[in-house]
Amino acid sequence: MSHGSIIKIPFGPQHPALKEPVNFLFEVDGETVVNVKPRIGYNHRGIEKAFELRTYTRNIYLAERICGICSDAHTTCYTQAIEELLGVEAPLRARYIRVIIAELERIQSHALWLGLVAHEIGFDTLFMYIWRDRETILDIFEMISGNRIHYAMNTIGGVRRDIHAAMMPKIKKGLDLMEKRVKYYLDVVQTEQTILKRATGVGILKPKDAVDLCAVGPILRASGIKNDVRADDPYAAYNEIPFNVITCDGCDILSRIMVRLEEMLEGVEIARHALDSMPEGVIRVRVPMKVPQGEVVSRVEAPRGELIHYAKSNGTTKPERYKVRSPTLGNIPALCKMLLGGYVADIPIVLAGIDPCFACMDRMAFIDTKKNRKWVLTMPQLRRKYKRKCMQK
Amino acid sequence: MEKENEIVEMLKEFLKENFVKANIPNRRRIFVHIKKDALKDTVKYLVKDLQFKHLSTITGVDLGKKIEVIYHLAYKGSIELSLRLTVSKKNPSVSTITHLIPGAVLYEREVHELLGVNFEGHPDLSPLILPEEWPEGVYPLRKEHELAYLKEITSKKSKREKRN
Amino acid sequence: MHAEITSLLAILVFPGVIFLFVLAFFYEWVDRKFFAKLQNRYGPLHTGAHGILQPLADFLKLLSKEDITPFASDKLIFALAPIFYLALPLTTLFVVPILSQTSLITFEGDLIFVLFTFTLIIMTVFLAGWSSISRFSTIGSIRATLQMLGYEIPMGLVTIGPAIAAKSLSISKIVEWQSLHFWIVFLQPLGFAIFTICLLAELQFVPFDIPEAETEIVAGWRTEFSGRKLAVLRLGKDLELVLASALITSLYLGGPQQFWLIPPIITFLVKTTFAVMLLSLLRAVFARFRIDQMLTGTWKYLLPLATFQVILIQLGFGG
Amino acid sequence: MGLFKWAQTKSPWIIHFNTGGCNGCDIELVAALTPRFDLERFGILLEGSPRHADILVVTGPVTLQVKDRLVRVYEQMPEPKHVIAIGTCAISGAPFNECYNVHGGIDTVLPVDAYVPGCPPKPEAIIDGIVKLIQKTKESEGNGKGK
Amino acid sequence: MALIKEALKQLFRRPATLKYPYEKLNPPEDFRGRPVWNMKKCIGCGLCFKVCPSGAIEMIGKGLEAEINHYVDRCMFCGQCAETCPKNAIRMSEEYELAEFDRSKMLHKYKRDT
Repeated sequence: MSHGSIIKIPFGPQHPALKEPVNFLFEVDGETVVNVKPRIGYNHRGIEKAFELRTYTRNIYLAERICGICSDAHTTCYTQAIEELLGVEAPLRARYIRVIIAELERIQSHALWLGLVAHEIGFDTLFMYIWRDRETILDIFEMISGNRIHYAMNTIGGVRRDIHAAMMPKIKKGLDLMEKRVKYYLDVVQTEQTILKRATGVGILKPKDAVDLCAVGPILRASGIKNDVRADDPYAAYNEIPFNVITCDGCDILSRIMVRLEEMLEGVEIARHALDSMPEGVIRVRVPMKVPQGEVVSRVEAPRGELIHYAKSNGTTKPERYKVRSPTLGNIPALCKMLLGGYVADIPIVLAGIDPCFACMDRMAFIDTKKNRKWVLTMPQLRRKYKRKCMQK
Repeated sequence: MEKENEIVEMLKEFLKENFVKANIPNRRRIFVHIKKDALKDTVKYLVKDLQFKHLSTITGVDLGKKIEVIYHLAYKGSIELSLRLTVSKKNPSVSTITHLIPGAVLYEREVHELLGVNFEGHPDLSPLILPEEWPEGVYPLRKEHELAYLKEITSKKSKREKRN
Repeated sequence: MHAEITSLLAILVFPGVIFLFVLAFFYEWVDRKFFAKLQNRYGPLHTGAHGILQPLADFLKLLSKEDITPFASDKLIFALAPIFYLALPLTTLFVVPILSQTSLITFEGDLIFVLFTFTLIIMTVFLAGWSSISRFSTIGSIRATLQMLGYEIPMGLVTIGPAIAAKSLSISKIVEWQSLHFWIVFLQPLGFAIFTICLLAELQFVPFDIPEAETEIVAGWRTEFSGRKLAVLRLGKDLELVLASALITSLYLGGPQQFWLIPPIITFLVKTTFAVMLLSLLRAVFARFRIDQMLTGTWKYLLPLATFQVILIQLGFGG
Repeated sequence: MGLFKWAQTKSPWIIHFNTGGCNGCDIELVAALTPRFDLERFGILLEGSPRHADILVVTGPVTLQVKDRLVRVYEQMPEPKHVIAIGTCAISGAPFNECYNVHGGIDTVLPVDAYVPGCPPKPEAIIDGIVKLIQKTKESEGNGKGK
Repeated sequence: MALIKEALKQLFRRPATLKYPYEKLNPPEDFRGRPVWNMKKCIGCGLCFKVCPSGAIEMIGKGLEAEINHYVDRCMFCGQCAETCPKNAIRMSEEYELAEFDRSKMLHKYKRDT
């Protein structure tokens, strides 16, 4: 199918489809992608090293700032790990609150994602509607935690703020609204021809590849594999709440959309159940500053998939080693697989399909300098030619 | 905890003298320490026979004189087995597992880049350097590099640019 | 002498250049405002009353900005393309009746001339993008040309419909015929639909904004333009919107007609505003097609439908 | 106030650049564009190409890799241009002080016209920052023409 | 065309927009805005400055004589200081419109009145 020359198209690091700097180099034959080389160190900040230099309390906020969309997942994972090292367990009420916050976060994250996907395919109206409805959840967050994003709810040994009875009606009202709207969007997505045209059969990831390439979260579930940390490895209060693991076997973008939308509905149900069955009691236990020696692996189902933290302590107030693997990094090999053989015009939607969050991923970098050198050098050369010329004085 | 014990027993039997130690700190968590040379066979055994198909990540830890590499494998998403081995810091190398688990490509690169562990047989283990001008042989997550030193590299880079 | 001054004024001021510029700004505002309203928000609000001066502010601001010419670009074409892009729809608007049922300039076959300029506009787009020597602009311009291959022929075919009905290739004659008989939209609804779809593509509106798909290729063929050139390009685009709505009005909605005491210019404005809103509405409720889907779609569905429309007219339906 | 000056205050187009932040500010910036806050009321459009933009909105601490890109994007923008640093880490890089790959605040790289603190700032705070910046340009000297 | 009904419905609905600078919503009760020190209560224990995750708090001097400098440009409004303070001398205010043109204006100094 070769039509002769292979064109190299860079995508990013500053690109309207990406709200974050990342770079993909695509080798394109005609309109077909034949090779993908990601280069995603632009968000690398070196957080893992910083973890070793800060006290456990200060690290909560650093963990939160690994990612702005799934901040609660990161702090839950972090506090769980440290609690396990300390040998304490958060009170049950705190764990219920964690579940509620996690599910609300999942709803807002998926809503955000669906909006962005709509934006990728030029469907701005849908994007605007979804983001308008998403504000409901953000208002709830602002009420509970005092901030729209970065809720700072988790702390070692529990949660910082309680959900009072006075807040219940507003939360429930918000959940009802969300449920109604999500059902509507589910209908829109399945009936709007232009969306179906763009999303069906695009970015195929076969179940076998998904497993081999260690994909996580909704990507894996959209390939028909039942895998959810909440169910398989319950944390917080998930073992006490009944819920379904949503799967879809379309393996394409449409099924990823469906999985996420269904998960939002499921999230509404979980949050409702948790709100109703939340036990009374304290929300946090006091913990010592020093953490005994040990190591722990902590896993959480973030909105984007399995999040895993590894902590090693050395008996001081600072960790010895802290390792974070965010879901997006786990999905990158799968992403490259999905992009191969696809159309150039499908790149943004496929890329958006994994719900990339490079902020999470790039605490560690991986750059293939040698292979990319060709491009890395040509781009500045090209740009140097763009000498600015001021016509106005 | 039955399943966890069972897995440890099976591993013990499979590894024989390559088995160093194992502990089960919590439900669904297993830490197994093995000898370096047995890695390939162990991972193959885990993936093919014990259904540990999902590699969550690979962690590298600097222990001072040695570097520890930990493979976090998941059994059908539930039991997380951390397979640990140590390599010497002078010649940190271990064989790759990418042919068994293709998803390990990026994790191995990451450990290679940040801790300088060499994965033998990795398809594409070209120098993975943080910013383009990051000096070779400086692995930021190794303990011997203080933050001040790393920051100095950072500022040097900016100064050089300013001169240009 | 007097007649010359009047015709000069007609060309330069009303209903000529200045009037058309004002109209262009007005319709951009209508488009943006209506689009925002559909999305449950206000759109421009604080620039003038209800933001009506927003397009003017954008235009003036861009005029005052620094004008950057990329070093690698083909400077001559890069500088000329925006001017052509502005001039083409502007000149074409003179053959469309605005003030009365006859346009400023009219000749037998001006419909063909309009179609011809539509093609030329795309060629200008192609040159503009190509001369920038930037990846995104180049891709954008290639896509614009590819897209033209899709919609140009169906558009040509359906515009023959009104011409056959009115038995003339002159837009003014078509308008005249409609005022004596029916609006052609009632006779050829299919043709109207196809024509609107083609205009969406011509205007590069969603679902056919493929040449300037922001999330794929930044701003497409316009990526490298800044300052004055961008201002001119935007004005050209607005004029194209005026042209499109004016064509819908004159070919299908009866053009500027006199209703009792209402002068034709008012009916023209009402009808064109309606046409702009229709285009806006359509661009709000679709997602973007992929370039190959667009091409196959137009060849597979639009072209046969357009042919079918022509056959219908030949058979005596809607003629 | 000259006509051009008026136009400039009424039509500030923004381009968004994330220099390695956590995404929080980016989301809030996009949220500011959506119906609830609707930045288009002020004539603000989010542009993709730096050539079209007047205000560079930067979020996140400057990581080493992204620094050159940031400068390049800034250089591609036509005069007159402004820079707004959104979020605490864009202002001072503070939460990421101990991270080795972080360069610091935006003002270590580019001249910044307005700072919007918050982690992340509410969309209202972002609007407030942009409106304050517009106010400042309105009051400043000059006829608004580019340099 | 699945959205057309919904889109047309919007024509008869008030926009969801909050006309922000002209109309404001009050932040909720426990909003985390700029922290404010009440120096009458402060005993200068220095816990806030030790615990601050981003080093936004500076303490000059010791005990009751201590002066507190709060750098808004470094603060990430997490509220850990307010939570840690043993005397409840720190309150998270509802102030969020903190945009400035000059970083030097973002330093808030607190000193005990004597």
